[in-house]
Amino acid sequence: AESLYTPNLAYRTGPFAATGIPLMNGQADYMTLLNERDGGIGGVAIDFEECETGYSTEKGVECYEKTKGKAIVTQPWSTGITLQVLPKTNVDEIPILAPGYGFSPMADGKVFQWAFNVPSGYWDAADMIVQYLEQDGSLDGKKIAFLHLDHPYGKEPLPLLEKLAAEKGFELLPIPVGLKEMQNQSAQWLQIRRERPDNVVMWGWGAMNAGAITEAVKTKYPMENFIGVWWAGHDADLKLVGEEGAGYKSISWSFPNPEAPVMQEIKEMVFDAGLSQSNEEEMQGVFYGRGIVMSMILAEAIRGAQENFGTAEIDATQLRWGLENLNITEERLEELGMAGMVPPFSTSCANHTGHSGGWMLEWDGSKFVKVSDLLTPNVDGYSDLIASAAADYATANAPWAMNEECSATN
Amino acid sequence: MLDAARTDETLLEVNNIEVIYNHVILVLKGVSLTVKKGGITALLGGNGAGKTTTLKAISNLLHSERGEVTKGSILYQGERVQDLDPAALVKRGVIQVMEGRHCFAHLTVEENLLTGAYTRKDGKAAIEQDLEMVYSYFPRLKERRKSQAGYTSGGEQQMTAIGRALMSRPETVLLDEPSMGLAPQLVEQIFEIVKSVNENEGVSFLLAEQNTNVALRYAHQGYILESGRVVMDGPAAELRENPDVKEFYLGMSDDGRKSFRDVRSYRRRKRWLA
Amino acid sequence: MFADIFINPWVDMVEAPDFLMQVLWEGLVSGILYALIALGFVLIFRSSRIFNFAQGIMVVFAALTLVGLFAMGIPAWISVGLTLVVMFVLAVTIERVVLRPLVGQPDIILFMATIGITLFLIGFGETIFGGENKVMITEELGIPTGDTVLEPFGGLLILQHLDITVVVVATLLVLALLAFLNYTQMGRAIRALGDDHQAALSVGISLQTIWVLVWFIAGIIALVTGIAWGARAGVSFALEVIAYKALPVLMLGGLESITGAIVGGLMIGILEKLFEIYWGQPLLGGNTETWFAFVLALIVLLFRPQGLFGERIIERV
Amino acid sequence: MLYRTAGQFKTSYVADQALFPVRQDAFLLGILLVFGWVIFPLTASEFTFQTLLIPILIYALAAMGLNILTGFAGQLSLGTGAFMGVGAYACYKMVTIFPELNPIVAILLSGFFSAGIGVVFGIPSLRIKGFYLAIATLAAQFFLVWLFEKWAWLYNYNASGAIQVPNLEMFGIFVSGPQAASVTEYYIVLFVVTLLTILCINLTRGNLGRTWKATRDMDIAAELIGINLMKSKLTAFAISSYIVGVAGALYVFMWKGAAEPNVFDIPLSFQVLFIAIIGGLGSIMGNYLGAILIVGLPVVLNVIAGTQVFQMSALSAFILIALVAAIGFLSWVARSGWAIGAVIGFAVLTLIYGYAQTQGFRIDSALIEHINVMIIGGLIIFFLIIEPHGLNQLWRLIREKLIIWPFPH
Amino acid sequence: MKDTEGYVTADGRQIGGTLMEMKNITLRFGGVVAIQDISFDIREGEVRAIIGPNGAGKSSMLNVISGFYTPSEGEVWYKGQKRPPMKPFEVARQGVARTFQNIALFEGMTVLDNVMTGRLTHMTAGVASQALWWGKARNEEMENREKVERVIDFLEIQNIRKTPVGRLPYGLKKRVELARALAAEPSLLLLDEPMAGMNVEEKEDMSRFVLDVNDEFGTTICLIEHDMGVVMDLSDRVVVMDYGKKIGDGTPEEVRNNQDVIDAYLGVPH
Ligand SMILES: Nc1ncnc2c1ncn2[C@@H]1O[C@H](COP(=O)(O)OP(=O)(O)OP(=O)(O)O)[C@@H](O)[C@H]1O
Ligand SMILES: Nc1ncnc2c1ncn2[C@@H]1O[C@H](COP(=O)(O)OP(=O)(O)OP(=O)(O)O)[C@@H](O)[C@H]1O
Ligand SMILES: [Mg+2]
Ligand SMILES: [Mg+2]
Repeated sequence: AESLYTPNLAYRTGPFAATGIPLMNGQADYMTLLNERDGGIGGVAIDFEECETGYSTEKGVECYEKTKGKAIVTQPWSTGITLQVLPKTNVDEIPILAPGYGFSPMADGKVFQWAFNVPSGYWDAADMIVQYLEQDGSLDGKKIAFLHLDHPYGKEPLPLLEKLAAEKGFELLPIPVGLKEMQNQSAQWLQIRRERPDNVVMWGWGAMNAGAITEAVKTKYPMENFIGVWWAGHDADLKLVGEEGAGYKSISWSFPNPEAPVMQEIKEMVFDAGLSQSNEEEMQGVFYGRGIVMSMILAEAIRGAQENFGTAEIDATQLRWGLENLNITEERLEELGMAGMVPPFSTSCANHTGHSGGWMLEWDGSKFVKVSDLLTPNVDGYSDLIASAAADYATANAPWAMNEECSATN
Repeated sequence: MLDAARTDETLLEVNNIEVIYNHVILVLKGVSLTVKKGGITALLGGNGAGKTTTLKAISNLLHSERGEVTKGSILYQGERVQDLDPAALVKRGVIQVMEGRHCFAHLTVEENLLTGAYTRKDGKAAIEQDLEMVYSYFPRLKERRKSQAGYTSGGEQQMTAIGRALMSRPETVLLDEPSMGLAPQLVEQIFEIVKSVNENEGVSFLLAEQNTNVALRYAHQGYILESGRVVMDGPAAELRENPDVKEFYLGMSDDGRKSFRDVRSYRRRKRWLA
Repeated sequence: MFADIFINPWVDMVEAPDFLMQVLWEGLVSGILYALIALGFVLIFRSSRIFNFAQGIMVVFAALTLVGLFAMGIPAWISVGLTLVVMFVLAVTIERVVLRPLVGQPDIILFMATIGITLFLIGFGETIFGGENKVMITEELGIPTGDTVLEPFGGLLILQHLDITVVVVATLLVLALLAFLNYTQMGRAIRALGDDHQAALSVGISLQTIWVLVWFIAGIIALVTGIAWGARAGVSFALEVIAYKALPVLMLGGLESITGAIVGGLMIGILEKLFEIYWGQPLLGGNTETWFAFVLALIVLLFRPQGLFGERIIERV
Repeated sequence: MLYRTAGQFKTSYVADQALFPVRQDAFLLGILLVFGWVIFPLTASEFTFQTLLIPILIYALAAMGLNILTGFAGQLSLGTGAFMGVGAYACYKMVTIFPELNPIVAILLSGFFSAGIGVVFGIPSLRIKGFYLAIATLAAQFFLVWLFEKWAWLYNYNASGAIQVPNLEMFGIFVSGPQAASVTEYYIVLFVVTLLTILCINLTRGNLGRTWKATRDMDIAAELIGINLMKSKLTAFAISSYIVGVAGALYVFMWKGAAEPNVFDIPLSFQVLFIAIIGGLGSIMGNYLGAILIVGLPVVLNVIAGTQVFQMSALSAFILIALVAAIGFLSWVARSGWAIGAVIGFAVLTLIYGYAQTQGFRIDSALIEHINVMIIGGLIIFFLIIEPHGLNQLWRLIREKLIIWPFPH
Repeated sequence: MKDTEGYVTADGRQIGGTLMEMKNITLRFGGVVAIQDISFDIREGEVRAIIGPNGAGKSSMLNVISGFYTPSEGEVWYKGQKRPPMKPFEVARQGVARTFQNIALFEGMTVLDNVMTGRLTHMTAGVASQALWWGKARNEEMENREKVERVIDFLEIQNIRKTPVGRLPYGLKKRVELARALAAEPSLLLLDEPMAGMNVEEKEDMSRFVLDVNDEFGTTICLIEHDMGVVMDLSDRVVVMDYGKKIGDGTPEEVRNNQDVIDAYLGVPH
């Protein structure tokens, strides 16, 4: 092949497009940069084709089937699609790259030999949020509301949160938001007003975030007690309320750095050359920056695999090796011109997540700023949970091919 | 009978039209007729002969039944009207009373009548006056003016439909089976009303009727339709005397009217066209 | 269990009357917002028996057009005017391209056609406006923001000025529509048209004119609705799903009734909020708002098959 | 003259009641069966199985179920998706509780659960009619999807809240789950669909079918001539929901492999309704035609959009031929200038796009998707206008024309 | 008051005992009194007519007989028994068939299917048998098809057997409706204006059908008609209604000369 085919099951349409677009733009622009600047990776161009899913699982599967012939990786881009293609990839032997989303037990590389949710998973996020809250004192006896999309994605962290609630003695109050009620959350916020939780943790996506944030402002919920997962930290959602949203937080494993050299290069070689669909404002944002990091992770895996196998035209299995042997260090980030945009992390055959950790970001009224040092998840606290959930999955889907060579330590 | 009211000015002219339903069903196979100004023209023929279709073709109501005029032309006062929409035709004074009492079921009888005046611009008073006129023609309607038309009896609905047409102060009325389902008294009464409207207001009528007997008594001119073709036409008085018409449409044979009970053999319909 | 269902909720209500008032107010406002969408439906249904599924997307489309025009640097009120022009063009186009060729077809076919319109508008709208969430130009339109905080019973009741405005505007809109339908010649024609297309045609009521008019009015209502919803939750295609919320409102109130739309909207808005807060969340795991309205409407229909204010179904042979 | 019926006389009622009184029809059907059972499975690629063949069959089956209710019995339903869900969840529970159960049996049994639920939600139809009835089905739609979400027992308390199809074997071959080969899944789907189609054809041409149609066309009259409306409507709900439920089980077990509750939400119901209506309400074959159009078209559009049209001279020639054929056909059948214009416009745009592609023009996937959505919306309207009674009616019209061809009437 | 003996008609036919008897029927719709305290009987084998001006309540009376309206007051006796409140379909299953004033055919079905629906009450095959098109369902279908073909033949609508009724002209539809009612082999046949919208020739045909049904199958017929010629010629006894009240009842001869009837309905002596 004269190029490496790394399709992206993108969604720039549908009810979740608002949050999808900046991410897709970031991803695409980084790959374009590599193609423009270096002629691809290791001399081969990257064919970063997008297949539109509209966040619909059905279309997602169609895209997967359509692209899997040539693809060396699949990026399903929604927890629903990920769950659906997960068993298929295990048979088709194509790695899934799901940065920051998907099924948390995918961290177990022994069971999920083809799936990667680098650099951090949802359980990591939940753990870090709880850690952050603990910084202000014990959580014992406190009440934490968990406002989430009533959808596999929103329910993902529940097992861990329940476990932490039992351990740390806080009361967990799950509040679901239906897909059709995303824009009309007054009932949920009335409940929050009634229950007076000390904190609200949000697992929202798409239009739900904007709805929740405006509703929080309306009901005068103290913004500083309101924390979202990394998908609930989109600049545009906060701009809706502007100043009034100040204090809102979001955990994130990425941070935009408009001054970073890579950004300058993208600006010059991609944006100014008219090869980008993004715009200046969007490029400052958290999500665009995160998109860039995602593509960087894929690019690094490809590069690693190329070097290891001594061939530029790697295949899916070789890429899996690359994804299992990522080692993104401070130095490497520096070289890539991306210092500070993602915490350093590394993966292994057994650890498909990397558990990079992240920062707590806070909306200051006009943009997100870092308000914490690097938080790292306490993975040991729930590695059992990961292992047992992964094992359950394997049993339910027997016969399930596993990577027996891996030692089970994370 | 009423030949005095007849003028020779042609109001409506239908030239050799062909109508196809649903792209395949050919119903009218070349129908031509003329309606004289100030006259009453009757369109006669058995079931399915194409009377309703002819009237709908004239008033441009075929479209919504997936029918279309594929050949021929229709002229009203010398102008082609085929491509007008029905509303425009009403504005020119042509209104149709449809077969089967199409009333607005949820509107009251009075509101039904008022919709007839929709295209009129001559003010409330005039409309009010015409409403009274309609009520004087059909006192039964006045009694039921406040009931929803959907709940009135068949005959009442028929009166409502005719009254509604008169409310538009038409120049020409296309009446489709006005006598259907009406009590005998009322049939005469409706034809009397047609006659008096025709004589007093100079309104021309084209009426499709099964009740040949009555129709030919009140009409000036008649056309007989069979299977989508005009098979006979002429002044009503002449048609009444035609032996074929007598036998097949008036139910009279040489020895006068027979009892329905005595018709012991089925009549074989005589076909003008094979 | 018994107490949870039959006693505790009432106790909760009495114990925190300010909270109850807030719940009722939120219910009222959502109810009005549902009713606004339902109004557009009703008008079109009345005049053509078309169950216009596209009303929801028309709301999005109107709001996006407004915001989009404003983003091009056109002053807010001129944008509103231009949006109305766009809605008019839309009405004309729909009438010409979709409705006219389908005159006289069964209800379900027309219903389907409006779903076709919905899809088309989604694709068309996203092509033009993109999928990003946009901010409604609330302040630029001079719509009051901010809130009034009352303290009944020593508690707390927050009234958004925006919501108050919506309630007032919606009320005016409804009164105007009622007057239009019941006291004008055009209004009568609209009602007649709903009963019998053919007969309406035969008395000279022009389908074209009335349909364009009705769809245009529905477009205006859509714009008002779009501004109201957009100011609360931003403008994006996700708004389209709120159209589903109008369905039970319509059925409960009666498909042909303006009054029904309002009463149905308020009933559903308030009751579903009360149910969710006092029963749904504590007992059923929450999120009952997704179905409560439908089940409520269903129960009411079992007793009144034409809805509370709908026209009696005339059954005769 | 191709389609001559002359010379084919019926001498007994049995012959007259035969499924295909006209020889040519039986012949055509034979060809279709050969394609379905032999040619497709031998030639299709994985992609074709997964994005065209299997989904088309499943959707056609679901639409057939809906058609029984809406097209034959006249009860509008917007809750098909949820009833499919009931079938899928029932099947999931059965195979996880009784792992020994034969998968095909499980699929066929799961329909009974949705039939039961369908009857419960059908009871209001005795009082509520027309669009108002839609509310009952919508209540089912939203309530059931909510239940799939909340009732963790249904999805075996999976953390994700989704159901995941296990690998199931039959006679030593994997028939469902990720290990199953597409062709196996296809044959199972084809078998079930063929079986249910035959049953449906029989039901709809017999007594029950007439009862339903009478209820649909004029329920008052139906009751006055002795039809028990309650029985008629409830059997329609039951049988329709049964088929829909089986389709739902196939949908998850033979195609998707996993499903979260909102898969069964209202867009699915609408998708199936589209198919039933575009195919033709009150027809059996129409469902297949509708499914081919609604399911197949987006896939084909996507493929075309992704290919460099002009580099593939075969494809561009094909488009030209299709264009000429479509215009000729439309002017023959529909005589609608409007429709012909639309087709020409569409073809011209395709050709321009193809040309632009050779000049290095690529539109991004989102735009393609937007355009796809527009085209599908437009096509729905287009077909409704050309023939409101669906593709099936269009086909009948063509037949009628063929029978009298070459005479115009 | 009941003379079960029956009577002999002018043309010498023997009429049997009472088949149906309406006792003091009153029917109200909100404020409207459609039928006010009417009693009359229908005897086996006779042709009974109901006449009266428009809006008199004739169709409503027919609807009461066929169970579509439940009378506000009064009793319906059928075959010697008081009829409890029942659904229309149960009435139909007791052998009462009817046609409608505004044609109520199943427009989406062919003529044959429409007529076949008339036989639904005689068919009992289960769902499974029908689905498999085997056994009882198939046999039943054939048997009933034969009966239906006989009716179709009788009413001379063979050539339109396979036509969807939506396309038929009015008169033929009326005939199909009659066929559907006849197919049920009813003991009482109710006809609501069967000849409206027909010309003389067609009325003659229809009259023949009605009389032949009465003759050949001995079916009792109750008909509403506005054509006095038809009514007077066909019927054995006539009920006259006006404004919901009964103003006359008797043989055509008696009715024709009844002054109330002349005033309210006939206008001039016919
Ligand atoms: N919508 C339609 N589609 C197909 N065929 C139709 C349609 N309407 C009428 N026809 C056919 O056209 C022919 C003429 O019908 P038309 O209604 O014009 O007859 P008519 O003379 O008015 O009869 P009648 O006295 O019974 O009303 C009939 O054979 C009928 O079957
Ligand atoms: N369902 C109903 N609701 C209200 N009023 C009704 C209803 N059915 C009939 N009526 C009224 O009862 C009266 C009698 O109606 P009916 O239809 O029985 O008259 P009819 O004698 O058959 O007249 P026609 O000869 O015109 O058909 C009418 O005034 C009618 O409006
Ligand atoms: Mg006619
Ligand atoms: Mg009557």
